Amino acid sequence: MKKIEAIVKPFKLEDVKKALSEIGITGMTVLEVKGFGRQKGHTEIYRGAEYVVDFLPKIKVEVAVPAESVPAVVERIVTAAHTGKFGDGKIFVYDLEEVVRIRTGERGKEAL
Amino acid sequence: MKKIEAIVKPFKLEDVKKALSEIGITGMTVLEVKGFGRQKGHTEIYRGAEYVVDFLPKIKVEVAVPAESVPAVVERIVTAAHTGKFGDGKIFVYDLEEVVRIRTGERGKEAL
Amino acid sequence: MKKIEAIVKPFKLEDVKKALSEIGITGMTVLEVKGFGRQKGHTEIYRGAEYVVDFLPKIKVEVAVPAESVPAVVERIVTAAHTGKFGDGKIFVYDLEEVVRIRTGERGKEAL
Amino acid sequence: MLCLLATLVLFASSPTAVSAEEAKSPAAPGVAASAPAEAATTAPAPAFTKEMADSIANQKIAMDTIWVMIAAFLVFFMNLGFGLVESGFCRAKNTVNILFKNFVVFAVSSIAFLVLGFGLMFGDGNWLIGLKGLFFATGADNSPATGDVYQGVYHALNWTGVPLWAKFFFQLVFAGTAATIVSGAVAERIKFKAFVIFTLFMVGVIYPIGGHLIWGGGWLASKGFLDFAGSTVVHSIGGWAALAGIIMLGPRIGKYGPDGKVHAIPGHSMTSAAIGVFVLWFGWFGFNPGSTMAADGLSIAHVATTTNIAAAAATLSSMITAWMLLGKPDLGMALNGCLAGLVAITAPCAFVSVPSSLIIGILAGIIVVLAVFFFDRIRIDDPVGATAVHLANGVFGTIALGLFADPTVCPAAAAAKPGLFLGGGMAQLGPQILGVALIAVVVFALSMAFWFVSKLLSNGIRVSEEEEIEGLDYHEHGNSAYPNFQLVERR
Amino acid sequence: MLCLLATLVLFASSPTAVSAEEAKSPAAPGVAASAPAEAATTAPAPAFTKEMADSIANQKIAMDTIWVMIAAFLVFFMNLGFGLVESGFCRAKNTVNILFKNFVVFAVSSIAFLVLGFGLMFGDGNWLIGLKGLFFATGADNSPATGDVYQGVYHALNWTGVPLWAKFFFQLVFAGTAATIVSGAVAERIKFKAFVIFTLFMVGVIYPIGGHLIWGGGWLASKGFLDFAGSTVVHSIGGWAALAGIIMLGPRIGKYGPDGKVHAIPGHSMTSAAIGVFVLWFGWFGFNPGSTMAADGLSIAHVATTTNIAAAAATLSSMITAWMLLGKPDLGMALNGCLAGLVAITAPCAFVSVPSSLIIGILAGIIVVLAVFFFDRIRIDDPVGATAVHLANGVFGTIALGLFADPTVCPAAAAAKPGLFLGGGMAQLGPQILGVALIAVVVFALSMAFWFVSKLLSNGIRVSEEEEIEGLDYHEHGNSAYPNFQLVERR
Amino acid sequence: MLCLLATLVLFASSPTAVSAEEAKSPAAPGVAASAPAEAATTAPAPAFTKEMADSIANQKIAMDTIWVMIAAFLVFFMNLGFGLVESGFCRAKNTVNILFKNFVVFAVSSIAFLVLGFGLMFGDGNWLIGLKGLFFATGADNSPATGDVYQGVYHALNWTGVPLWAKFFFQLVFAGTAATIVSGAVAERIKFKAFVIFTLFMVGVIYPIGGHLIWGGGWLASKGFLDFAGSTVVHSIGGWAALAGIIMLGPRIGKYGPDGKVHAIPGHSMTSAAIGVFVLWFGWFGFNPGSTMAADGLSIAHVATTTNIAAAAATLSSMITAWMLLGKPDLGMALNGCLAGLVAITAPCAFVSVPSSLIIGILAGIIVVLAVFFFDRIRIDDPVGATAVHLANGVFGTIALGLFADPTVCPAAAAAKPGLFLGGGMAQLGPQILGVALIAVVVFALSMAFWFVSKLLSNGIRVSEEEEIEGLDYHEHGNSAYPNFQLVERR
Ligand SMILES: Nc1ncnc2c1ncn2[C@@H]1O[C@H](COP(=O)(O)OP(=O)(O)O)[C@@H](O)[C@H]1O
Ligand SMILES: Nc1ncnc2c1ncn2[C@@H]1O[C@H](COP(=O)(O)OP(=O)(O)O)[C@@H](O)[C@H]1O
Ligand SMILES: Nc1ncnc2c1ncn2[C@@H]1O[C@H](COP(=O)(O)OP(=O)(O)O)[C@@H](O)[C@H]1O
Repeated sequence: MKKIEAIVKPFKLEDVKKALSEIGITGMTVLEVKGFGRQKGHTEIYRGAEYVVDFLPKIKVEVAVPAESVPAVVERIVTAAHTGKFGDGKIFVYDLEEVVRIRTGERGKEAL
Repeated sequence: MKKIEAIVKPFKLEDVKKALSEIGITGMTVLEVKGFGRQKGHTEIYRGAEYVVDFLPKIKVEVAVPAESVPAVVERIVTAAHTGKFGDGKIFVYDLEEVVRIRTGERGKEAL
Repeated sequence: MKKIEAIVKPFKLEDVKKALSEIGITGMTVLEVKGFGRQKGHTEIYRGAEYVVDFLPKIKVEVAVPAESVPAVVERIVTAAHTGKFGDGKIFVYDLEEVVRIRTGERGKEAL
Repeated sequence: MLCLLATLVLFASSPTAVSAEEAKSPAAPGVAASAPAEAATTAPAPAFTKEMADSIANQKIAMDTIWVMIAAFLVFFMNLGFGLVESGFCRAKNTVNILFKNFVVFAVSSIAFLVLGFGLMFGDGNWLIGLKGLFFATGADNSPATGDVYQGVYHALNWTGVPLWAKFFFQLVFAGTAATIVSGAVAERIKFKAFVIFTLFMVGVIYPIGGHLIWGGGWLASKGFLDFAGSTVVHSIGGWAALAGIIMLGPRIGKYGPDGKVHAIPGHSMTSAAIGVFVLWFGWFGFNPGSTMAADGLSIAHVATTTNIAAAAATLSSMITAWMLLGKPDLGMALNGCLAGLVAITAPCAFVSVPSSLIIGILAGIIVVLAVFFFDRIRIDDPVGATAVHLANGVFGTIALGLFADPTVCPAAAAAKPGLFLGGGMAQLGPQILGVALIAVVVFALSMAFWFVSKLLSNGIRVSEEEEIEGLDYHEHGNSAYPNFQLVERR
Repeated sequence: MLCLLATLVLFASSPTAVSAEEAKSPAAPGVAASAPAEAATTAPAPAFTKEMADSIANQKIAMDTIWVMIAAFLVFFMNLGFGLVESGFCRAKNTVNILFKNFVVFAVSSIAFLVLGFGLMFGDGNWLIGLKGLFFATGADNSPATGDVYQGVYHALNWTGVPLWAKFFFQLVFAGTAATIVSGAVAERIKFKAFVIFTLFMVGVIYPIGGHLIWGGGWLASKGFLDFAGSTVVHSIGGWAALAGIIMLGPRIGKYGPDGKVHAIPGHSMTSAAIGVFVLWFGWFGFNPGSTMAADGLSIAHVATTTNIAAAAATLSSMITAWMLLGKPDLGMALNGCLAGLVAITAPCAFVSVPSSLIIGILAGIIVVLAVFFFDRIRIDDPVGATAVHLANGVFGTIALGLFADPTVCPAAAAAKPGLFLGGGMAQLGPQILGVALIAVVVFALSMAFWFVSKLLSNGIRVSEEEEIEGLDYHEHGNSAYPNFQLVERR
Repeated sequence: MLCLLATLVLFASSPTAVSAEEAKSPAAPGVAASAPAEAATTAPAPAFTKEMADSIANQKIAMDTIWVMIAAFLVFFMNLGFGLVESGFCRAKNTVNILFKNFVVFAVSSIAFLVLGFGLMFGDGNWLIGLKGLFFATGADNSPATGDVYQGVYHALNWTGVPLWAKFFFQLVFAGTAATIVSGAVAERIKFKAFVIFTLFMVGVIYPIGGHLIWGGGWLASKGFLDFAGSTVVHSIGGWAALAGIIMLGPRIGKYGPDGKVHAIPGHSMTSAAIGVFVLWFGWFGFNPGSTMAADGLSIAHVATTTNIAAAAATLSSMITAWMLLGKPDLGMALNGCLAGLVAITAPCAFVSVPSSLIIGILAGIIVVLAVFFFDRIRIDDPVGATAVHLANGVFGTIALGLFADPTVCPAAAAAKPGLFLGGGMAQLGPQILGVALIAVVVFALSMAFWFVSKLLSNGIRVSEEEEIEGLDYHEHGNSAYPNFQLVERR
């Protein structure tokens, strides 16, 4: 099994969720994160002084999937989250050794 | 070494922490996340319009442990976080290549 | 490629970011987390009753890098985040199988 | 300006104009009608007389009325204060619920007091309840006539020269306060519907009965019991009802460990709580000085000062007490302390000197801290400290009147007998103790009865465990207070 | 006290002193100058006369003025209420923008109303606009003289005996309210600059024209149209302007699905919204009772009571209506409901009985819920419900006056003819309907014209899609409201 | 109403009744006792006389008192405003600390001003301090008697006809304001205990000395220095004390880079800050118009208008100035701008025309922006802009009085000499400059001395680096303001 992490722009979350649902992904976990990268931060003003906000709000979507689904999932996410502008984000793929469903105690693919 | 991630219901965090302490786990990192899965979201009402909240609050507990502790840790978490209802959450196990303790520079199991 | 996760004290984030920039790391993702470990929590008071806060605010920095950069990155983070007191945090290194840049579709090291 | 001056010179020359005004005014007293006629013989010039005479004649009524109304607006504003103290002291997941309760409590109070409560409290009746002019405040009434000139069914309020609707409105905002006290004590676990129905009963029945006994010409009034602005009428009544509610509901999940340990359940916003207390302190300047129900300058200034000094002293004494006991100054406790001082001075504010108010404030601040500890020890789970603030200090303030009363401090103080510490013995203290005891029995019994019957008739008055854990906002209202914020809630 | 008493006895003995006062006062009426001289013959003692006489002569003016000013302060405070209701009902990412708009709207209003608005509205003129004393409220004026004694260019306000600046200030806070209503309706997408310029036009032109027609002695005034405190003048005018703005801007991104589905976009803080409504309710006690513009005790008490009962009834009826339709009690709807009741009672508050106000409140609460649904169905995206509250209920309240008016309920009611339900037929209802229609046409047309021209002359009045998604706070102000909080924003 | 009319006719017939009232009132002036006796010969009818006569006699006192008290309540409410502006402009981790400071500052002020401050400020004494009636405001006093009839030790307040406690309370809320100004400037790094002790000294000593010089009959009063409502007495004094505190504490960690770069440290809630400024603006309608200390309608209306126009103009001018300098409209700056306008108009509000107030406001808004930049450049780290607002504009407003004063604008303006721009040369401007300079020296010196001694006697007045980084809420109070919210704090 693999774990796929996608860092995406916040307003793309709904699209990503929908895209994944369409290929039968029924579970995922989502986190609020801040990203730093090529997309430049911006300058904010506060009572006359400027300051740079270089960590931008992003969403991290985590999905555990059977190894064979990886290409489809990646492709789906790329399509859904794409805008073509800096900061669209990244997808990371890791190996996932074991999964357990707490409710049932099921393990492995059963538990996904 | 392995890294264990458990997605659990928020009010189960205290129990999980206690269960792990009992088997000598002295460190962990906790994150607020939102989960999407079999547990259905709910409908909220706002000034007359309904909307579906399908990401539910969950807690992610991350624990790095020596490989041999994995079964015990998993078992403990399952027991502590179990309610039997949809949404109890999942446990994921990953391989962890290296650990460094920043304070001392210790590495590997020493650093856990 | 490897993914490095560092749990650091919140006020050290700026230093860590700077240290990494200096060795050419141009991207990272940051999360608010709560840590539990050797650093003791503290007691708070609320309308006459005391309660223990044992999860302390920490920052998790995630950086995906080519395998060969790992030692330099780890060393940099250790230096930047070090105070010598309990709770300085930990660095975890994982294997990272694949990276995709959503904007361009680039993969692997290109995508970092 | 000149035209007013002329008014004064010529005011008596146009009795017919005056009669015209009399005809227009729905509540003009007919008794003194001959006076202007007599006076008419001395003043020569006829012009402008009607309006001028009216204007002068109306001045006292007008001034009393605008004072009473402005004071009432300030008291109304205390609803915001209670809403914020209570929601600030509760968790984010119950914020909508608590705000909603505080909001609806005044709406329900307004209707309930109009329909029944006012009549039951102030209508002429027997020692326990009003019997005349019961519904919709529509009894016969010739306010703003006062004293013997007053002809109507609300004799208990014939001492204040303001129109009936001013009396009603001023009393209404007090009734609303008594009801809102309960809201905080039962927070985070009571069913919304049960609370709404309780409010109806509270403002329609319990409060008017307690109030009739004291302010409505009932038994305690006849015994010489005094309560200037409501330490007992408003705060103790609210406090006893709250205590009954807490007992019937039981503590929140997680508040007391199986080992009896007290777990703090921190509120979600000290900003809300602090705003709330400032608003309450502000509103109290309507509550206490407004209870003169007349633009009596000396009394108003005196009462405002005693009120403020007691609040300030209690803030400091509670802060210091908690600091000594806990090692650090605790804002939550100081906020409760401030309110404690305000509650305690509410009964005696017009009857005690400024130095006495300082002492009362200091004691109130100490009492509230000890009361918070005490109630927690006996497992009375009161999320906002309503019992420690309103009940304990409502009782204390009422007794303090009997200790410190000095009939000479301001015009409004004349009604009191000297207190124990001023050499009056039990003359005033006796009735005060009697009143505290009687109100305790009556209100606590009525409240327990209500909760008991409610429990029987409905599906229970407490939300389910799941609802309590996940929050009343979602379960009772399908709503969340802060949807754009990442919340951290574990209990 | 005694010296005042002496004052009264001796007041007339020092006409020269009075003249001195007259010289000092910039607005002393010269008309009644002979009266004190005549009076001077009767009173003997000379001491203390000047100050005492002045003091007594000033009392009515003083009392009227302090009442009007305090009421105006309360109305001013409503700016906070609007700011919080609107920001609470919008998302965290637009909070700075909305608060800023609400803040600047009153600043701009103050200047615009001083420079032009007041003169246009109240200056003597034709049926549509004022023409005299247009700029800086500097026309000839001998306020606080009233009635026939009044000599100046603001005759429409000669019925109230307060100084000109009191009139100006009281009217200013009303003008500010009308402008602020628009703010919420166009929130989360309008350009800051476009809104600021609109406010200038609104307070400098649209509101004064509408207001002149009704309160400034214009055409509707002459037809017998009545609006005690501004259901139409303030709320409908604001509402029509808001509607025009919404239409020209279009709905927010994501509000309506391609399938026509309505998506709720929850506001970021029900705490803010609830504080806001409490503050508005509080401020309304200046808005309605203050519109007596005189310390008329009977009317003030009556108006405060009808205002409060309508608000309470509407809160409950909207809560119940929404509960029945949606299955749960919805705080947001009840908050809108409360405001709806307040808006609806604003025109009739002085003209209807307390029971009538109860009925008006109940209806307002139902109307607002249906109006929210209705506007959403026709894709009028109003983030805070300004149209449902101010427009729908401003119209309803104005009509309700024609239905329930009873000239005997309080002194201020004498101006009304009996309403339809009190057997008056169309006597009062007719003008009310006329007024509603005329104001609708005039204000809607002027507003549409403004927005249309703005769009043409500028780069558009709406922010870009990217700016709307990422938030106006960052894009318009380079700022964020809650930088220490982890926000959760997906739309 | 009729009974009041009769009162007027018959008021003089019952001198004994009047004497009874005199006996009851603790402050009845004995001087004019013969007047009623003389008057008694003319009026025949005996009925109702006592109450009626009293009622009329009390009217001016009553009206003045209710005005002064209501104004004082509004000023009291400014504590909430300061608390929210300051906490909103600071970080979430210090919220409890700042709210607590703002809360306790008024409690401490109340006690310190009662015990000593009032006597030191208003007691009869020498050019620098009061010496009579020092403690507990218990000097001899027959208020509300005024002028020559006044007999007591607080002669400096003998011009206002309100009871002593009204004078005390009104002056107390001003004293509290001066103290609270310091709170924001020293925020996020001062030890709680050090601040509490400073407040005692500020309200017990510094403020009364400065105040005695100006309002207490001291040296500056005798030089013709004028300050209607306290641009200098309250705001500059607070501002100088704040400046001293900032200098002694040094900047917050991270505010200035090693390279001298200014790093913004954004406050945690623009909602809090905006509520705060609205509340302050609202409260200022007590602060300035209330400083008439009498129900002087013309002056009140005038002062409220100048106050409002200055605030509005400064809001806009600061917004525009910052917009031009920074490229975007900055809410924080506009909020400071609004306060700057209010501070600047505080001294001249009763002495300048409405158009002058517009100019003063515009200048204040520009000054505050430049002052914020200036203080940051010289590394005066003032988290909330207290020095730019209260010090810079307190000074400016005091000077502006000397520039724009026009003795004819309203009755209260008569005390002024014409300003420089009105052809008065240095007549008024001279004393103003003198006053600004003297107060600067006295207050700055006393404050520096206090901080210096504090530092020596205690463990320092600043928290440790660790405490500052982790937040004062946890370290000073063991508490957190928002436990249910995920915070993002990096400094
Ligand atoms: N090396 C990295 N490790 C971890 N996260 C990264 C890395 N590089 C980028 N990211 C994440 O991806 C987001 C987008 O990256 P960015 O460089 O801004 O744009 P793009 O992906 O379009 O080139 C960043 O905000 C950050 O959260
Ligand atoms: N494939 C997945 N990848 C990542 N997280 C998942 C996945 N499936 C479920 N989760 C997480 O586990 C939580 C519980 O899953 P859910 O399907 O609702 O209940 P259950 O685990 O009881 O079947 C979800 O809220 C989500 O956070
Ligand atoms: N076994 C672990 N698994 C995951 N996170 C850990 C583990 N141990 C420590 N941490 C994280 O590292 C942080 C610092 O650890 P701690 O034991 O307090 O101090 P130190 O690293 O200096 O020994 C903790 O707050 C926690 O977030």
